[in-house]
Amino acid sequence: MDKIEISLDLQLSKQFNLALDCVLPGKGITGIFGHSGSGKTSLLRFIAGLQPCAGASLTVAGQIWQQGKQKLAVHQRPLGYVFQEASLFAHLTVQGNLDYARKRAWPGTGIPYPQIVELLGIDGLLRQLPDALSGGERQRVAIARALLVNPSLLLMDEPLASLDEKRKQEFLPYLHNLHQELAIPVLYVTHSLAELTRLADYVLMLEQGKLKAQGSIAELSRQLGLADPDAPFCVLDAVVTASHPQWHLVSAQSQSASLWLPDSGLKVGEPLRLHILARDISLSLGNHNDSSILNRLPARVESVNTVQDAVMVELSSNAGALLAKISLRSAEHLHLQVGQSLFAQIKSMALSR
Amino acid sequence: MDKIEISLDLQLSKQFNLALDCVLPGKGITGIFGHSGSGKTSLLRFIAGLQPCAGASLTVAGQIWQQGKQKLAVHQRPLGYVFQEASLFAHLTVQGNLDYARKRAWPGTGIPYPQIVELLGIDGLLRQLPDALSGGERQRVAIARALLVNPSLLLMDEPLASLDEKRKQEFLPYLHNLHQELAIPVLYVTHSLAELTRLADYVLMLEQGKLKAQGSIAELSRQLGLADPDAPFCVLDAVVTASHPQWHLVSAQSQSASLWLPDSGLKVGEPLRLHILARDISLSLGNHNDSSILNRLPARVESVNTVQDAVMVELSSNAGALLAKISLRSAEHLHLQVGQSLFAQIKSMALSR
Amino acid sequence: MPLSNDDLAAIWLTLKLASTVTVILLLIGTPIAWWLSQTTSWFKRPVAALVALPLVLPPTVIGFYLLVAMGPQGPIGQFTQWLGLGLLPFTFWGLVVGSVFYSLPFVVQPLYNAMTAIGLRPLEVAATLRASPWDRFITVVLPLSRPGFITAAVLGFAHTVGEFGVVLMIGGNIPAETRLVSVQIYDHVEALQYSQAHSLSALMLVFSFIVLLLVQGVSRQNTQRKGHG
Amino acid sequence: MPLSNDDLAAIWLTLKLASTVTVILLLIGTPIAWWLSQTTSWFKRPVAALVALPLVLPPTVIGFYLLVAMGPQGPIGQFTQWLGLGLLPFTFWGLVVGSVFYSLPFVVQPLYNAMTAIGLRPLEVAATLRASPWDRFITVVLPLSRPGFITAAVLGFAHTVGEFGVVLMIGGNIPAETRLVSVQIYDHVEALQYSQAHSLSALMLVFSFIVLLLVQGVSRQNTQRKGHG
Amino acid sequence: EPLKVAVASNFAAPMLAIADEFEKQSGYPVSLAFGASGKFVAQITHGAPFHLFFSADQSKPQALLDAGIAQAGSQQTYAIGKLVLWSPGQDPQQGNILNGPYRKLALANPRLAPYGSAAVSVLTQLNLLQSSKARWVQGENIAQTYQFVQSGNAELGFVALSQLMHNGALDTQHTWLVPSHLYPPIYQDRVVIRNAHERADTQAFLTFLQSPYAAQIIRSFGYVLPGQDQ
Ligand SMILES: Nc1ncnc2c1ncn2[C@@H]1O[C@H](COP(=O)(O)OP(=O)(O)OP(=O)(O)O)[C@@H](O)[C@H]1O
Ligand SMILES: Nc1ncnc2c1ncn2[C@@H]1O[C@H](COP(=O)(O)OP(=O)(O)OP(=O)(O)O)[C@@H](O)[C@H]1O
Ligand code: MOO
Ligand SMILES: [Mg+2]
Ligand SMILES: [Mg+2]
Repeated sequence: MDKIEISLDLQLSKQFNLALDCVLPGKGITGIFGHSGSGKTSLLRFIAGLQPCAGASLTVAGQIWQQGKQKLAVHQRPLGYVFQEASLFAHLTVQGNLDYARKRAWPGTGIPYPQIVELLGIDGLLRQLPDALSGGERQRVAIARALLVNPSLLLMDEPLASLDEKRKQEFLPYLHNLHQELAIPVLYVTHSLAELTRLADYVLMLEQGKLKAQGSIAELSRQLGLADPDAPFCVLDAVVTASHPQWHLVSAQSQSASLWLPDSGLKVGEPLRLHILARDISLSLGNHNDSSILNRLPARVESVNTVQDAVMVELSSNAGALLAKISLRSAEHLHLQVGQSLFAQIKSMALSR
Repeated sequence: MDKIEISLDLQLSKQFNLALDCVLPGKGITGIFGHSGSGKTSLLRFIAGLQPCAGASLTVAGQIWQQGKQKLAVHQRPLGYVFQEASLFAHLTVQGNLDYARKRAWPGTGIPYPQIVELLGIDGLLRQLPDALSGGERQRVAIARALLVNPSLLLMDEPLASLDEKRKQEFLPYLHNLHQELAIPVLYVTHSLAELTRLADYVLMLEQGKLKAQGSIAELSRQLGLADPDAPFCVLDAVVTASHPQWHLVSAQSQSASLWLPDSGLKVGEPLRLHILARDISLSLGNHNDSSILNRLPARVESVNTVQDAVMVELSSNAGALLAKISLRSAEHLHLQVGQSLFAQIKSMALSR
Repeated sequence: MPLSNDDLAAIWLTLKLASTVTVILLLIGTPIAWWLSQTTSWFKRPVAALVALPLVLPPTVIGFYLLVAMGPQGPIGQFTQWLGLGLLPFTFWGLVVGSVFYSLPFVVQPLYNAMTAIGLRPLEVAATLRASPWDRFITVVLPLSRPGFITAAVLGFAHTVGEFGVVLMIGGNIPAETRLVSVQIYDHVEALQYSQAHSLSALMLVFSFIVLLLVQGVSRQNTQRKGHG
Repeated sequence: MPLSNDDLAAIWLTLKLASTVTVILLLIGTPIAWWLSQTTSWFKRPVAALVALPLVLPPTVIGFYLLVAMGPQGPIGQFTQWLGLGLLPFTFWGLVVGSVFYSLPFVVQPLYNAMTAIGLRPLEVAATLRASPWDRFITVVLPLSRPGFITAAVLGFAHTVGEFGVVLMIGGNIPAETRLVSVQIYDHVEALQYSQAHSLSALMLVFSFIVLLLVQGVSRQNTQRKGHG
Repeated sequence: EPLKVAVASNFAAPMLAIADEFEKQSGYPVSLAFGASGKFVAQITHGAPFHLFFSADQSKPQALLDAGIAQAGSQQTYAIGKLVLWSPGQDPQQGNILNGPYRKLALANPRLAPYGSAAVSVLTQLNLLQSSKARWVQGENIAQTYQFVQSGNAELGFVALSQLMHNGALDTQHTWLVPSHLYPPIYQDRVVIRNAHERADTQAFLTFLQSPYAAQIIRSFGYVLPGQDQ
């Protein structure tokens, strides 16, 4: 019941056809990923009811939003939408824009207004008109407004594109908590693999309007990794087992291995998703105790592939499958071969979420 | 002569005052960096002549653009501007938008049209109207249009915000070459430290409308590093000394040390800027030859600072000053202290530009 | 030259008529303009042309046909009689109907343009913020097409004040009931009482100039904004 | 009822006048509207009010004053005589001047609104693409305010076709020179020749309806677009 | 409700004076509307609430009678109009000016106004119809014709004598009173609109019109009264 079922076939232009038939989880953050022009915005617009599509069907959490001739009007769909482009009401101040959403908020316990305003740092801007805001300011107000309508489904189209790093760092964990605490599912369009792997529980990959892949982030991590030639990575699902406040570290268990990682306020028992860039894993034949690299996992080489200018090494370890990217020279130097035993070294700092 | 001299004091609103007095280099890429609302867009608008400011003065490459009552009109300033928001002419097709710039291009050898169109991947869109483009597509057309006017100064306001990773990776080196080959200075507004350090030769940091810092990227690297709590880094200036095509690696000389790094089409003799994240440097007491870490530099601990949840270690090496971020536990384990000698380990893969 | 009682009555009547007509025009013109700006039906073009049609007929001719239509044998006349309202020509409400018909294009056009200029985005945003169509219309369309409403009101009001041919025909020049300033000036001219015509014209010009100046002031805010939205 | 030669001459003259006036209105109205949309001078409001002023005077009264002003003793008359153009009343060009004066607000208003709606951004972009002010005006302002131009042309043309009071006053009803269709219909009505009035009115209505329908078609493209720019 | 009287433009001035005096003497309020006779016929046909109609000719009251809208037997000539050629600024030389080099000749539209058709008769009698035709400018009614001349846009024009009379005397010297044999007499008739004859003020007004005072006013504007010498 708790799912988003989508089936549509939309001919947007002569060249572009968006055709999807898929079921997305009705909770957590689903990342929608794909190149520019692959149909991400069009998909969100369809879900919101802004993009008509005859013959399509859409069911959200058991509620039929579109089927046959039946179609729920946009304003009857309990959603919040952060548009890709600026979309503030030009005739209202920032305060007016926020109030517009508050007055029409869906019933239920929402996120408190002051918290949202503070989080997005817009308290100083409340009296300004949108025209007098900077690009990032406008975007933040738009996010706040979408949250204030207290939606049951949040659609976000590259919401952080024009936010600075600091705000991003503040907002991402918040968004992460949002769906955990309030159980609001989020469909999140992004170009950034970092954002994607950090946030998304589930991923939908589009390519030229077609579904390229879909699945949990762990399932897709290899495929996703390869989608980013510059930053292949692997994902480990782990659970916090112990906290070491004196070192600002925690221990986390991934399968049967224990890993050190920075303590970013993690609680014991909390589940974690570790996103490890292949280039952050180094390989060593010996287990060297005298370095600053805390995580040294015994591992076995499963495959060695030369990609372009480097070597991708797939490893199995008792923490799970790992992916390391090393230079051709190192591969030669270490005489890497399938079945070889060695140590995979990962700096704890590389595991910061 | 070859400089951009800016002096302005602009009261934009009751709360916001942009006051600058600075000289920027007239070549290379100058990154303009600062939080949302710090005045980056306003500065670009002033330079373009779009934001009037009485009493300000501006000289670009010896040519007075504004001084006293004298003011060069916008269309007489040989610049190209990529706006922060979509800014295509709605009444013209993509082709029409590009032709608008081509017809009015400044004299001189520009970048060939087919090259620009191909680079930005917009050949399939030429007949479309802007309204039928996706967000990223619009942005790419806007960049192409700004390049086609053959400017002597390029102003770019977060041009890559809505571009996907792949395009970004293609475009960034291109932009890098642009100013080297055509000697067009670029003022580049960005929120992304990665973009900044990768691209910029010079950096202007704004904070609430005031100059926070300015200088070459090397000079500012520490300050910039600290501006990004999540990703402190250091910068080494190096020169390619040898190419090792069999390994897809090159050797580069930084001060008296030689480093291995991936060969991304680098030529011998080419100058390089290496941007090394502090968390990518691990420390080891011994010089371990059996690992995949190619770069192991003898180094001396210059300072050890505990920051928040980790330890920042400043090192001197014969490659230059280095910055490593390690866990408190590792610091304790290695008994780190000022003056200590050890090895700084850097994966070659971490040095990819 | 002081104004006669007749002149004063005519001025008062003109203001009353123009205000009534402007209000009715906005009430009728708004839904028409909105429908025109939103519909994609093939109906749209004929309706738009129909609304603009009163423009091309000479006012006296329009007045003549209105007179026929609203007369005892005309369809409107039969209808109003059936309603028990009697006949409209030569009454204040007859003037109202005629003026509304005649000035409708001047109100619908600017409203239509302003509404079209809003674009879809603000409406889409409002819909995602749970605003019903009616709510969107009130809270988004109306405020964003304010310049259009001001233009529409000015054109509608001014055109009714200056209107003459229709009014002359269906009004019948009855003092204090259908004799407007425009007709009064015309009468002065016809009776060769030029000085009276001059002073009444001058008064109307000055008054209108001041009204227009004030309205310009109200609509001024919409300038001096930055280019983006 | 077939049309008489007089009717045909009147139709031809009307089309000629309306076309001429529309062209001149657009030529005069465009710079005025542009100036009004760009200026921040305190001058703006009085000028805007002045442009709208012809709206509030009854056309016959405007015609009366134009007759006096363009006569041998009037300022315009003295000027045209000094220029060696002779006197304007009772000539085709006199009608043109009167109609232009009378219809100017209907052209300036939609142009002004359309130009204001463009916003600053497209002009800023064009300036950074090395377009001079004149170039920007031609290549950005004109195409982007196309809906305004269409409305302006329709209102200007239709209003001239339907205009009557002014023409009656300064035209002198000279066949094939100043006797327009509107005057001709009026004459039929006055002379109680209703059937001729009917057929000529019907013809005008049908013709105008078709013209308006076609114009709507031209301006249709501007709808059905997505919300963003 | 006042007595509503529709009056052809040429008779505006005398009617104003008559009604003024009538109101004073009788206490009945009178409301006057001036305009072209043809327009009044259209209006009255469609229910305009006039009680009396003073036309500029005989055919229009007749049309109302024929339509059964006017009270049978109420049609009566109230004045006979006089045509003048007026040429401000020069001597009309007993009409000889019509042979000279003028630019524009103003006359009322002969289809609409009896003064216009009278002017056409004059020109026909003088054999000037064809030669003058190209220089005609036609007013919608006689008031407009007057304005054409008065504003100087037409050097000469045929207007109603009543328009040039003030306090019983001609305002201007440059006139030629067209001899009555050159045009058929301009009989101006009035009718009572049906039902209005029952009103006391209607009867009182019609009676007042017969009074010497009213006759005096009408004559002072240059009209001839029926039964009088032309
Ligand atoms: N027209 C204006 N009137 C008043 N205040 C303005 C105006 N334009 C910008 N501001 C204010 O000036 C400040 C700087 O704006 P600016 O657009 O230059 O920021 P920015 O550095 O480009 O930010 P961002 O990264 O979010 O685009 C902001 O606080 C903004 O609210
Ligand atoms: N209204 C439209 N008419 C025709 N084609 C359209 C329309 N809207 C979008 N398209 C085309 O559909 C394709 C998908 O557009 P969409 O906006 O969904 O892409 P996107 O994945 O959101 O891209 P981006 O990351 O650049 O925003 C694009 O090629 C675009 O040109
Ligand atoms: O107004 Mo007249 O007296 O019918 O020409
Ligand atoms: Mg998109
Ligand atoms: Mg900005």
